Amino acid sequence: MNIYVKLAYTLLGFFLVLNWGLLMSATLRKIVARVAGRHGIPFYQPWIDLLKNIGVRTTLSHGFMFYLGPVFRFTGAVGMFLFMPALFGSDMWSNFSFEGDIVLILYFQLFGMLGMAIGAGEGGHPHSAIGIARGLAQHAAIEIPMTLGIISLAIQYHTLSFTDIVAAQQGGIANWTIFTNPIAGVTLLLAALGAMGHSPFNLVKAPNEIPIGPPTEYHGTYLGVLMSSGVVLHVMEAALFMNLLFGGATNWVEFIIKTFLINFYSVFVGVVFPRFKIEQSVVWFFKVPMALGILAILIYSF
Amino acid sequence: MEYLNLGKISLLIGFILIIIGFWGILSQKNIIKIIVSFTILDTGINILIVSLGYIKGRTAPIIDASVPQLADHNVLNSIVDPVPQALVLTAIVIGFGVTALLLAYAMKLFKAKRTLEINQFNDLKW
Amino acid sequence: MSELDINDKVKEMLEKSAENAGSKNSEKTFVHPEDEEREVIAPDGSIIKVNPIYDYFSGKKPTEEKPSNGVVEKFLNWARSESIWVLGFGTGCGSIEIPPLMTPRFDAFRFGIQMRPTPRQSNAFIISGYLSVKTLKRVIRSYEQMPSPKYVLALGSCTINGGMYYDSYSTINRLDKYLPVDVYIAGCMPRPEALLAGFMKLKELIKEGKGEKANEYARNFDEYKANQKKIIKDWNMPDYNW
Amino acid sequence: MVSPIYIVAAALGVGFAIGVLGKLGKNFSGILTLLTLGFMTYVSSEWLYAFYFGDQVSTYVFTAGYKPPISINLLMGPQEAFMSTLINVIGLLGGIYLFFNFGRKGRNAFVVYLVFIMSLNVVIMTRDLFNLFVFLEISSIATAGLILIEKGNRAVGAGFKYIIATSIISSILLIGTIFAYFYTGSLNIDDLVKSDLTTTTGGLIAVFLILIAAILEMKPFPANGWGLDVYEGSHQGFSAVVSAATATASYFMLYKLLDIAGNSWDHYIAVIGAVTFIGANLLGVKQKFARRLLAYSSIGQLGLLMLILGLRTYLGDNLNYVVFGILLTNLLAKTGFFWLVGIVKAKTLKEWAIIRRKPFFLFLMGTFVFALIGFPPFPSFFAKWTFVMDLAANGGFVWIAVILTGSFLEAIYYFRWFGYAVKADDNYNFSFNVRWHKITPIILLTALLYIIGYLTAQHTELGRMINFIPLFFVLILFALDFLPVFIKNTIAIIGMGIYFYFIYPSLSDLKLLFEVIFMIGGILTLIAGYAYKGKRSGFYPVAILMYAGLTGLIEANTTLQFFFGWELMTAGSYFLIIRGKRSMPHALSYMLFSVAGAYAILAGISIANIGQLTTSLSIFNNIQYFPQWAYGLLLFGFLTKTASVGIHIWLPGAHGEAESDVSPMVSAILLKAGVYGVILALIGMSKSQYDLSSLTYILGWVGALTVLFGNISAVFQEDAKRLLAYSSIGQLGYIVFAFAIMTQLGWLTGFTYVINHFMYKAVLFLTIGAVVLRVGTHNMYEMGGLIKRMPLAFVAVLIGITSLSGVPPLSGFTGKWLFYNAVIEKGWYFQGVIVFLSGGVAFLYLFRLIQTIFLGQLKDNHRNVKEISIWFLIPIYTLLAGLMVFSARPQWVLQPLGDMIANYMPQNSIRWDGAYAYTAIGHWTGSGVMMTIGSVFLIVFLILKLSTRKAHKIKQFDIVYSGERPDRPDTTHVAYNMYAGFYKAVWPLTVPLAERFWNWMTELVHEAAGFTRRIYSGNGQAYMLHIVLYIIVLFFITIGSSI
Amino acid sequence: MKEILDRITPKYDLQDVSIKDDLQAYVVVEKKLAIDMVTYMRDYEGFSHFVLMSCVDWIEDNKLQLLYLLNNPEKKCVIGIKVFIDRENPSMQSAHHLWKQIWTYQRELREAFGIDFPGSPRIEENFVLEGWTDKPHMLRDFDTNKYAEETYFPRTGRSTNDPATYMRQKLYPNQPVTAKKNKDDE
Repeated sequence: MNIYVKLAYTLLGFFLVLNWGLLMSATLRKIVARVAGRHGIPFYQPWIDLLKNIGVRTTLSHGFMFYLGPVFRFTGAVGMFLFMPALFGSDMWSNFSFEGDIVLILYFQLFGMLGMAIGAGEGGHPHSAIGIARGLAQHAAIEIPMTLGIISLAIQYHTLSFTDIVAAQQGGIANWTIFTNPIAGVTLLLAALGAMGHSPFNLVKAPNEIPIGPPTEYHGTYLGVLMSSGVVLHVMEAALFMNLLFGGATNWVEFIIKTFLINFYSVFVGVVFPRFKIEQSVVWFFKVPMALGILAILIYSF
Repeated sequence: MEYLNLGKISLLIGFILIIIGFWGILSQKNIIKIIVSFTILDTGINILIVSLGYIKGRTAPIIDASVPQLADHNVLNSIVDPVPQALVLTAIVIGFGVTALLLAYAMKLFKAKRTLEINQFNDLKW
Repeated sequence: MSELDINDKVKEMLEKSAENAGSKNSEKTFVHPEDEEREVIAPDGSIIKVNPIYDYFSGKKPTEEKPSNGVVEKFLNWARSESIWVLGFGTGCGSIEIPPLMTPRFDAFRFGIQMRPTPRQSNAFIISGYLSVKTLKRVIRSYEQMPSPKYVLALGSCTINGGMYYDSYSTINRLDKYLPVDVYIAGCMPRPEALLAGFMKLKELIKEGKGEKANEYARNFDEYKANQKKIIKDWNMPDYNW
Repeated sequence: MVSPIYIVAAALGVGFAIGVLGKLGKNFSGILTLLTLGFMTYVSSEWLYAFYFGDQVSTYVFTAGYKPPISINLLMGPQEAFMSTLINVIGLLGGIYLFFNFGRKGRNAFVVYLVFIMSLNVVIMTRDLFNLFVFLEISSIATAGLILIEKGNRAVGAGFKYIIATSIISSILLIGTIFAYFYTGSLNIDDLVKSDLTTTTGGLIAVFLILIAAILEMKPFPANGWGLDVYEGSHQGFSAVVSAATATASYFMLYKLLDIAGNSWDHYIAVIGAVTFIGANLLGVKQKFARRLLAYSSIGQLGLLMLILGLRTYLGDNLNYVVFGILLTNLLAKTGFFWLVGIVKAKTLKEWAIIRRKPFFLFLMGTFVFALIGFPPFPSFFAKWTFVMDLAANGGFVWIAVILTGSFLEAIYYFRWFGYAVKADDNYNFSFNVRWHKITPIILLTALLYIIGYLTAQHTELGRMINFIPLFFVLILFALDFLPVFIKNTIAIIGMGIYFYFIYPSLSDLKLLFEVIFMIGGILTLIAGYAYKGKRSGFYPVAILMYAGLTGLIEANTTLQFFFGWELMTAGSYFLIIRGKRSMPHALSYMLFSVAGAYAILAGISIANIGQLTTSLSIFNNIQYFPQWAYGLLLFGFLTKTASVGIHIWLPGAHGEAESDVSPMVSAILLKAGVYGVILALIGMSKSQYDLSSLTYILGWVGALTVLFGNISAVFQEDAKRLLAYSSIGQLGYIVFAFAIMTQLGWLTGFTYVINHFMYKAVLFLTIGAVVLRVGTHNMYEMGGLIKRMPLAFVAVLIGITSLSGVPPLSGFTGKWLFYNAVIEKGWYFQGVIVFLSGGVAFLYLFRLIQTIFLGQLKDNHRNVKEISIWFLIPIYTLLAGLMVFSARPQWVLQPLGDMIANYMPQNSIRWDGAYAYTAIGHWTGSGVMMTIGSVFLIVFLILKLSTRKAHKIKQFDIVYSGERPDRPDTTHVAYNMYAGFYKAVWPLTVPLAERFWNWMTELVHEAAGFTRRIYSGNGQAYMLHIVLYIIVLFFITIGSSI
Repeated sequence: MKEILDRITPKYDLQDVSIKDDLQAYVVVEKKLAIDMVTYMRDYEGFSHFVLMSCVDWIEDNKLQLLYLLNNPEKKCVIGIKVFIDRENPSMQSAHHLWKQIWTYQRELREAFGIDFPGSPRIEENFVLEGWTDKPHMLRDFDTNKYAEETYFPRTGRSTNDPATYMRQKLYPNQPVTAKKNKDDE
């Protein structure tokens, strides 16, 4: 396929994902509101918020890295999208997934995180540093079930390529990894809770405690960029687990449904459970998820 | 009394002296007594040397009137082994030298601490 | 040291402390210890003078930030009016009226209103009730840190004329002398419904393009500042907190 | 040819003459004595020359016109010539050194000294047992007399103990002699040897008595309190002579007399020697006083000589080579050391800090220390090498362990002492003066050490292959040490450049890769040296010494060359590390671990050497006997250098406290030497016919745990350089783990990490080091906000940490991607998970590094700091360029590397298609990712920059602070104990078990030493008792059962 | 309680002892003996709990009255030690060494009444108000209304109603105004 056509499709895909992300966040918030008995925000609220943020007149700058923070974050989100095939079996929507495999995605998640951390750090706000320190610690803990699960999958499928893993799950629900390798599936889903960053693992931003952690100093356009990358990241995190566990998606509707459900799952857990402290969160990952992950590997290594 | 000839007696005496010497060195606290013990030890060794060279019925290895100077008689057969005799002379000299040095040291030690107790000279240890 | 010397020393010390005490009593200054100009030794041995207020803060005066032209601004104003992010800073007793706003009964979220924990991300400030001088200092700081355009809702009688605290030595009477107010919500206390009505009024104002009080603040900056400084005696911050 | 009898004659004659011509004055007597000593030296060295370069045969000299047994005869053979030359040289130099000390005591002192040297000569040469006794007594008496040239009570006490002890020993010898005579009728040693005394009981006792006397003369542990006191108590000028000359004579006496007993006593002698060697060195560990320490060391060396003698059957023809090597080194270095002690009047080891007021003395001391421990290029190095090789070849593994343990104990106290000399606080108000007659002999000895070391190397075929050119360069740099830093730096860089240019064509593959890392890395880090002012005394020789060692490793074709390079590198890096301000204890632990590692390597090589026809390095590929042990020891040795978990404790301090441009040298470059060794061993293992997978399995776990441990420890550091040091431990763990995988992918990962770690760790250490130079502190919480002051440094660190963390698109990800593939391909899942988990942990410390130093709040006292020096920026940005190239085009390096690895690891599990890499399970393109991310990044950046072009620039306190304002930068900066929450979760993993273990070991050794040395109560009588008991115990052990 | 008072009355020459009940008593002590007495009560009589310290402005007598309220946790009794000090340049011996919380009380009294406690730690610091320069605001001769009018831009046109009267009028306009007086109005 012509590279320009591909580029055009990729851009289109990204636009879709961005809007879906905004819509999804609104929907999820509305669901949370309904759970609480409220009416909730209008479904178009995220777009308005985005617009308003872009319309903010005062812009402050703490320095060069302060700019780069959101840039890193957004690039990270775009990269997550680019290096993962959006739809299975479609040459148009496979993005740039030919450039790398799961490992690339796993480590690319950190790209935005690191940039954001450094950008927020230049703001000089103590809460940024505290939030990031927590986030990194939690990330290190998430790494355990995540890696265990993915290695288990890699053993199962003998590949680290998304396309191949999704291909192996085609042909019916029974072929999905969550059913063929349930232990690894559960491990990854538990890791997903941490990766999505909803309660009980939301101590990075921890509203009401360290105002909102890293983005405390960000406002206006910066915040807009951060928000958009945030929603894209949410979709793509879900897409990651969708591809790994739930057979991927062959069309956009499936993509939307599956990513929504995976996100809904983490929001659902978040609504039920209160926030962990950092040491609780880290230790939590050392317990059940790690044990399950080890089991998942043991099953496949013998 | 066949066994207790002169050679054996002196051998025994030599050993006894050696043991007394060792005992003295190891048990006496006074440096002078230690030196005396050493000379006893030395003497014992000297006696030992001489007694080992002793052959019954022979005379000292000095060729003088006491040795029968017969034509068919090898002079060497009538004297004891001369080598130990020579050795013991040297050993005595050496022993003398050592004793002298020891006494000189004893003097120095006394000057240093006005005492001759060997326990007092343990500045160097560990 | 002889006894005599000790006596002399003690006497000297006593005199010195007496002097110090005297000077402290005579003119009371409000420079906090951490704001005093200080000297630090740089790693290369040179001495650096640090004046906290000037060195740590930008302290530039605010400038008017003109709205864009025509349709764009109208569109943006609509977005602003539909997305009012309120700074979560309860300044007085009225702040107890804000949480109900977020509960199922009143649910301000449906109007695009939500609380933000940091001034940088807020564009509305509810001065909830009486405002003591001490709080005013924090309010000014937070207000100035909000990016423009920004709006102030004054809640309760106390912000209008001092309310029941009109004769207190420590609470202000009129908020508009210190900050530009967009909407007053009268009452003591106004109920959440009143608050919502205030928000609606604010929305209208924004949509009409009248929500430019931040620029007014910049325009009359000196006047506001003079009023603020008149009552805040230990002014330990720059003139404008960015 | 002058007859050796003239040695005796001249000495006696002159002695008498001085007595007679006493009126002519002390100086005259002294000069006459020196002339005589010179003559004696001439005679013996003439013989020596004739033996080695002519075809002189051993000659008997008969006295009194009769043949033995009637008369006394002397033998002048090659060994005798050698020994007596040694004694005479030392005698002559000692005479010079002590010239005025003797002079103060009057002319008779000269006579005694002359007689002393003469008597030792006779002890060497005589073949008559009784004569031996006589001259032994003469030497004892002379010694006792000469002890008194030192003033004070201590010398007197020591002398008394000495004379009474030696008299007893001589008495025993005399009894033995007379018994021997009784049974054989001869006093001639040759006759005694022939007469086969050991067949009868009486003969056995005679031999026992003779030998026990000879052994006691060697001051065996523990019956040697009197010997210690002499070394310590007498004048150090004379102690030196006793330690060197008397020891030589005693050794030779034992050597001669041992023939009487045939081979039956070898074993006992070896055990006695071993006990003495280890015992004396163990007790030395606890010692605080310089003189007594040297005494222990001297006795330890005597024990080693006994050990060698006892093991002569293992050594065969090499006995003399080994003995000469050890003896010569000990003689020259120990004498020099004693004399140095005599000049530097510092009592305790700590007081030796004063020696660095005169740097040349420090150089001398360093030479002696390194010679005594057996570092190249000194003779003992080669001797020890031969010794160990021969022992292993004949199965003497226990003895190898004994020798290496003893040497290690010796290293402990010598390096502690040296560390004090180099680094301890020098706040003593006494000083020391130098007089020409005292220093000249020491300089001569030092020169001799180097020359003889060189000659020793040339003596063997293997030694001749060693490339000494880099060492000469080091010596030149020593000579040029007075020049300013700029010139020396230029010389060093040019020298290294030229050397690299010439050596480049001869290298390929693995060697080329590592040589590039060593040399190019070396040149780059040296460039940073331009930032320093002044002379930087002593830096360049040692830096080049390290690089000489490193390049020696690369060039090595034989095992000896390899070990030579290894030791040079260790020595050089030790000196580099100890230059740091507070690095004394760390340098010591570095050195001890290095020495232990080197000994392990030595042992490993010796086992590998068994049954080999060749000495080339290829023997690693074909180890025939005990391959598990050989590879295990080799790997252990190499892992000490890579600081794997458990033996890592030296690294954080050593790297953390080193100077700013030394840290990258020792971290980014030096650690790779260990990796190179590991690779060599693993190549060997891959080619071995044995199944060694258990070893690699263990290695894999060690690597994985090292990663985890290093990274978690790094998280909780407050000191930036220590953080990086722990990070290095972790990174080296990655490398070790990757190589342990033993597949093509694994090795490719390993090499990627080697290259990466070299670049980013050099960048990070250089940058942080330069920052530290500017801000004057290591503590991260004392820094902050420096991005405003040093943006270039910030960018360097940013790229460095991004790369290290493995975030795409930088080169760290290359390693991570390969790692995943390699681990899954190999099936080492759990190790892999530990490694990947640690990768996540790495983020914590990396973020901390950049956040607390460059971001956050700028501290008051750093408001005016400047950007880091341009001389640091040049190498940093050069390396960054390399890093970027490697990131953007990994295939340029990885493809040839893969082909190279295919030589060792035949599986071809990675396929390249242009910039695309494919393995069985994954795919990835470095350049593609780089380009994609780069363009997205750029676009987003431009958009954001455009939309925020009117941004107000605000200052550090313009932050929202919950309505308040920050008070001080220090209290607003989140830095100290940054990961407190994480610590609560993972603290069990941070318990310093290794430190505790090694501390416990240290305690144990010290307690053992402290307990044991109480037998030396200082009471002369107790020492006599020791001797007597020793004799009794030995009697029952040796011949008690056969009587 | 009585025993204790019997013991200390002669000791400290107590002028005015008022016993409220078995467990409560107030005494007036001379200024120079006050801290001594507090110390004594703490160390020998078991009044180890410092309850509070406060001040009353007796403007008519031109005195300030300090009160140290101590509690004996074992006997469960309370003693209030009153001290009268001059109103002009009031100053009192500091008792910060007895209980640490006295630091804070003394800071408060200094800010509110202008009483100086020489030697008390951090006495100079602000307690509640920030940068107060006027007369200490708790003195009775400080006119807070006047101060507020001068300082806080009072809004003109403000009228004040008595709530009770106003509401009565509003709710029951037919009833006479003078029907019943509220107790508060007296």
